[in-house]
Amino acid sequence: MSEPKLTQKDVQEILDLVESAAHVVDFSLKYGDVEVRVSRRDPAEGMQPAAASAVPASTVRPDVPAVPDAPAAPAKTATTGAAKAAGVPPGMVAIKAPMVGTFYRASAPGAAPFVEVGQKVTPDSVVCIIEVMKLMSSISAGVAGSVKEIRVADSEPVQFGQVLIVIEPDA
Amino acid sequence: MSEPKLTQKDVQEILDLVESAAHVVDFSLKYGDVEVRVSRRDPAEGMQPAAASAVPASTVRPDVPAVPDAPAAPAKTATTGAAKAAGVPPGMVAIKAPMVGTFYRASAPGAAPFVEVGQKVTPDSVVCIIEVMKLMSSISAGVAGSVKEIRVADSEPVQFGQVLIVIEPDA
Amino acid sequence: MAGPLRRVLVANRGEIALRVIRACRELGLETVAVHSEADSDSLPVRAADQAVCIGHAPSAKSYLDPRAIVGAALAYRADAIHPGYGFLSEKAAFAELCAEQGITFVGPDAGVIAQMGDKIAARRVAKAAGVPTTPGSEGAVADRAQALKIALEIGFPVLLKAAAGGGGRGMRIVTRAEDLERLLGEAMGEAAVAFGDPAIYVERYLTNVRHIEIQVLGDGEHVVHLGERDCSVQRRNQKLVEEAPSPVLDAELRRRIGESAVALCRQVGYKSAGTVEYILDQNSGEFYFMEMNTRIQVEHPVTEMVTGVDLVKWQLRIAGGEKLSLRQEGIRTHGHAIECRINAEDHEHGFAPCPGRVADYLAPGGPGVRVDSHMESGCEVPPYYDSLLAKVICWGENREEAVARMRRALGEIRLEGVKTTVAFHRQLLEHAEFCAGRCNTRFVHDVLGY
Amino acid sequence: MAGPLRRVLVANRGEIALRVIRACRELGLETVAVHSEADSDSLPVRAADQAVCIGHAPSAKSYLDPRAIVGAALAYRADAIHPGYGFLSEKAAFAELCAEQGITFVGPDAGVIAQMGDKIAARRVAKAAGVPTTPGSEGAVADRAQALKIALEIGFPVLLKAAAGGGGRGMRIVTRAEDLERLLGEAMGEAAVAFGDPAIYVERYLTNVRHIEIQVLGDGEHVVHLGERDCSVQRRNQKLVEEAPSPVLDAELRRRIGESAVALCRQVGYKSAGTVEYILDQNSGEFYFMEMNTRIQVEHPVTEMVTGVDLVKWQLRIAGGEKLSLRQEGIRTHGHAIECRINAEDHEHGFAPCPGRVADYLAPGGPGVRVDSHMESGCEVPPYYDSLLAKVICWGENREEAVARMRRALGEIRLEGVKTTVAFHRQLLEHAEFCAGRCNTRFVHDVLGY
Repeated sequence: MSEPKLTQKDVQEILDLVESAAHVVDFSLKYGDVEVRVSRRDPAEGMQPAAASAVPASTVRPDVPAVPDAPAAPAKTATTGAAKAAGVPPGMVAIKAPMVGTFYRASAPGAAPFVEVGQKVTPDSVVCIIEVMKLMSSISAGVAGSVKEIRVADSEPVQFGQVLIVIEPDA
Repeated sequence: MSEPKLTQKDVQEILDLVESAAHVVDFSLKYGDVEVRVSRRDPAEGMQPAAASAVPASTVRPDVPAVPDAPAAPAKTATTGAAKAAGVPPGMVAIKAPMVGTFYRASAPGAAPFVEVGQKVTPDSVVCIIEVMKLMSSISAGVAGSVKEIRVADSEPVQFGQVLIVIEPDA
Repeated sequence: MAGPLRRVLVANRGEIALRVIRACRELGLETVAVHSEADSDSLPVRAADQAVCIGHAPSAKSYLDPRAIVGAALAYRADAIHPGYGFLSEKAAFAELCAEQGITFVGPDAGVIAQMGDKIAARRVAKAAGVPTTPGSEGAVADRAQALKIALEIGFPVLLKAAAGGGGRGMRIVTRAEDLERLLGEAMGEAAVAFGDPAIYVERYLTNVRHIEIQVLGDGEHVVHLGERDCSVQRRNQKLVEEAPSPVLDAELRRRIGESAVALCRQVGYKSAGTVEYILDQNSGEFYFMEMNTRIQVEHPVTEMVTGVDLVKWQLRIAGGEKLSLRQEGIRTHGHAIECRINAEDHEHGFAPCPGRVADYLAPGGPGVRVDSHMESGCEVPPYYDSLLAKVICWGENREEAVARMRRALGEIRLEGVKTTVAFHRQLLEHAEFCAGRCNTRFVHDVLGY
Repeated sequence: MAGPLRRVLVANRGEIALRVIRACRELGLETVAVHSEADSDSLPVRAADQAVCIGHAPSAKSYLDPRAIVGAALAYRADAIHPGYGFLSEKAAFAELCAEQGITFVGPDAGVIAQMGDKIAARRVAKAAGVPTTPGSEGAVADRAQALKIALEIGFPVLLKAAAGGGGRGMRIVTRAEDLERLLGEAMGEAAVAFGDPAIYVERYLTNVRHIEIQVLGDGEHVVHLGERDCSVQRRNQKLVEEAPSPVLDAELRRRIGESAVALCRQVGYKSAGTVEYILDQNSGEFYFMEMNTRIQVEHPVTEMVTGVDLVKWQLRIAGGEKLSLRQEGIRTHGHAIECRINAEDHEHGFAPCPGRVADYLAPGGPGVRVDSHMESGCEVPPYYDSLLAKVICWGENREEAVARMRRALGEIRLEGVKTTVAFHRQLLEHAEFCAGRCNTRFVHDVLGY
């Protein structure tokens, strides 16, 4: 019963450690058949997509804290935020909700969506809005590339850390 | 949690199967790092000690059913009868209680014990008595050899299957 | 054997063994759990102060072996044996053997067990106590002619029942006079094989009945009742759900049934906990004595939850010579309680037993929920014994709250690795007829289709 | 917001989140569990109809973030928020924000929370309602001279207390006049840092006191009380064991305290469940208002077990606009209940928190045992939150039976992998003074030496 397993919380703690250690740029850990690799750069230097990794660095507006992904923990059910964040193919960058709220694809009802699948984006491109109590936060791509997937329908609620949009970064 | 393990119950079932199949004389099963080997003969032909085995055939009076040993199951505590039955060195024959009751080393209070450690015994030698409700059942060695250990003190209660005496069989 | 108890041997397994150990612990009594080889690594065995293996897995070689059990009590110096339910709990010879060997049997005297275990004798006691019995023969019928005479008096359909019987064996429903001879022959043959006694009696066959039973406690002098349990949700005479109070009794009927049970027990100087079982004919509103169980019952927690009285502790106290301090006027019931029996059974395939390993167990909790269970993660459900895994008992201020709580609790229980009757119970608890408190003993068969 | 509730957001974690979800389920209400990343794989998250992650593990980024919680309620269309205890449950601004956003806050109005959250204001309300308060200053003392004047009036020792405070911060005991100036300065400084408010008041310091609290329910019009809880077993103002009824109240004192709590609540038109806390001076037999908690409390199950009233369901019903159907004369207590808080703490090392993984969990069961816990085998106890793992609540027909049952239950509980306070409780339950019902709030320190 007490045989050690790497849980989501362990991964989270490792990531917190990595995040808090300013000098760490690349980190990898192999444990049983779970491999965790994290690459990051100083935000001041601009975002850079992570290399193919089980845990890509989050890509959100520089003014909101990153929401690190975790490999699917040996969770008993898959209804939680972290589980929803899983399943981003290697090489892709996930844009995750920096807060709980309502997801909007356009600036106003009836307006054209900020992005469509296939569309090219630059790091500054606004890709969606999250509304909390009438306050709109626009979310930027944070990376240059093209929109691979839009995972949430317009006006749907999103939880913290949920993958909203997947970007294929430019090579 | 649900990974299969060989339990005491499984072993018991296997042994029951072996016991009920009259034509089986030797049986062995290897499962992970647990190995079970059982040798038996028709009681009519007389008892024959099992070969070095994790599960030696029980050696009790022919008129009481055998009490097969089981390798220590992944039990949570070691207070049970089967656990007490464990720990008989390879090559030794355990004489086990065929019933719950009170163990006596002699035929009457003050009489000489049936056997002492080091004493030679034949299959017919009475080695102890178990009393249940004033009814005395004398237990025979069932094997030729010498008494290696006497595990229960005189007048102590014994449970079904508990190892009473260990015999080192003659080569 | 008089005097307070010190060390109690628990001659049972599963949840009821744990229940008895818990009661002993609360009373400061030492416990010896006897067990078969199949139960060596079970929760009650580990919960007891001492565990003693008494034989092989099959019940006949362990839990049903009186000599092994009394022998263990003597060798391990227990001064009392609690038999639980089932196994040897209603074997007069076992209670007799305990008495012979100077061991206190936690239950009534062997004579009372024998008397109540014989259906015809029990009916005679009931009649003598003024307790209504189903119209039918005084005792076993001598022959076809007598059976026919009685059947014509009470009117068809009639029920033929084995005097020594139980569980439906030796039982026949006769709807027409011309079938009587053949069915009587069949019933006698079956009874002879099953119980070693071909005696058959005849009674009126009632169709729209509820099973109502009265919990009693007696100390040999005083007798009180603790209200009724309604056990009408049955399948093939196996109770599945029990509740208290019954949704169909009014105060007057409740008083009359309760008093009749007390009268019956006074008639025999009843000592210990017992249950007087009745059928309530919903068509006529009449109730009839069916039988008396001279032991603790599976469904006893239902009564404990509405009265606050610990029945098993009272059994032990009475066995130790204590007098009942409860008086009838001091016993109040509060709220409503329901019990669901969670069995390792596949209800979609004829409730076939499904032994196996319980990979993960988590009991429901929170307000108003009691769980009596010997389950734990990783435990084995052996194939040798009955399939009861857990009893979930829910209390509510009223029946509606108790039912809502039970639905909630059954949504929480985790019993992975074996098939269980949880899904059956959830279906039952959603059924409008059950929720309305309307069902008879044929409900599970006729309405739910099992 | 009026009208019955439909979907309730549970703004808490651990056992109380599960408790609220259970109540919602029994009432047929949908549930949304909000959680931090540390609790993604927790039992309440899986028990809810829907789970929403609202932020990082530290409470400030999740459970204490009003915008995240109200935002989640709006996005996921919950019409009410149940705050549990701790976190935002007594933050008037949070209740206010809920109201602004059209979400029903399950608790009293923001104004009442604010009033009762200010100790000086609360004392004024108590006095206005005729509820005795500890002799001391009317409100905050202006300076040393005023403090000294009051101290000399009521007599040393006196207690200096932060008006905005709690948990012992900004608190000083002054035994001599010459220490007053220095300790007042210290207390004000500490209060300013801890609560942003240096206001200090002075009251008589009582040494041989019990902590008695009255559970109330109000619907804004009617108020009833559900008797007292005795929470005298504390360590550094942290309750460890609670029970009902108190072993030291007689019927007259019980009536007077209960009526005073109702008077206080009527004074403010109290709505929802609440608790009025008192100290009972065992030397004089006088009781004094201490504070009011405007939320459900950790120890509420003790009251539920002796009254049968589900307090959390009543909170939800009242929040949905239902009127209290309970009347004071209809509330009866039956028997005795005790709660032990099982924390992940090392009681041998200053009750230091011991987060970790619970390898194997098995709840105690059987008669009279209630367990409120979010534990399950393999679950994590994160280091970010309080260390409460489980509440074991035992009921008995009397205190002796409840204590015996608690000993039995604590012998059964299995919580492997983390250090817990089970051993502490077992020690306490064997102590003759505790068993005799004799202890004051210094018992754990002075007698047990913790």
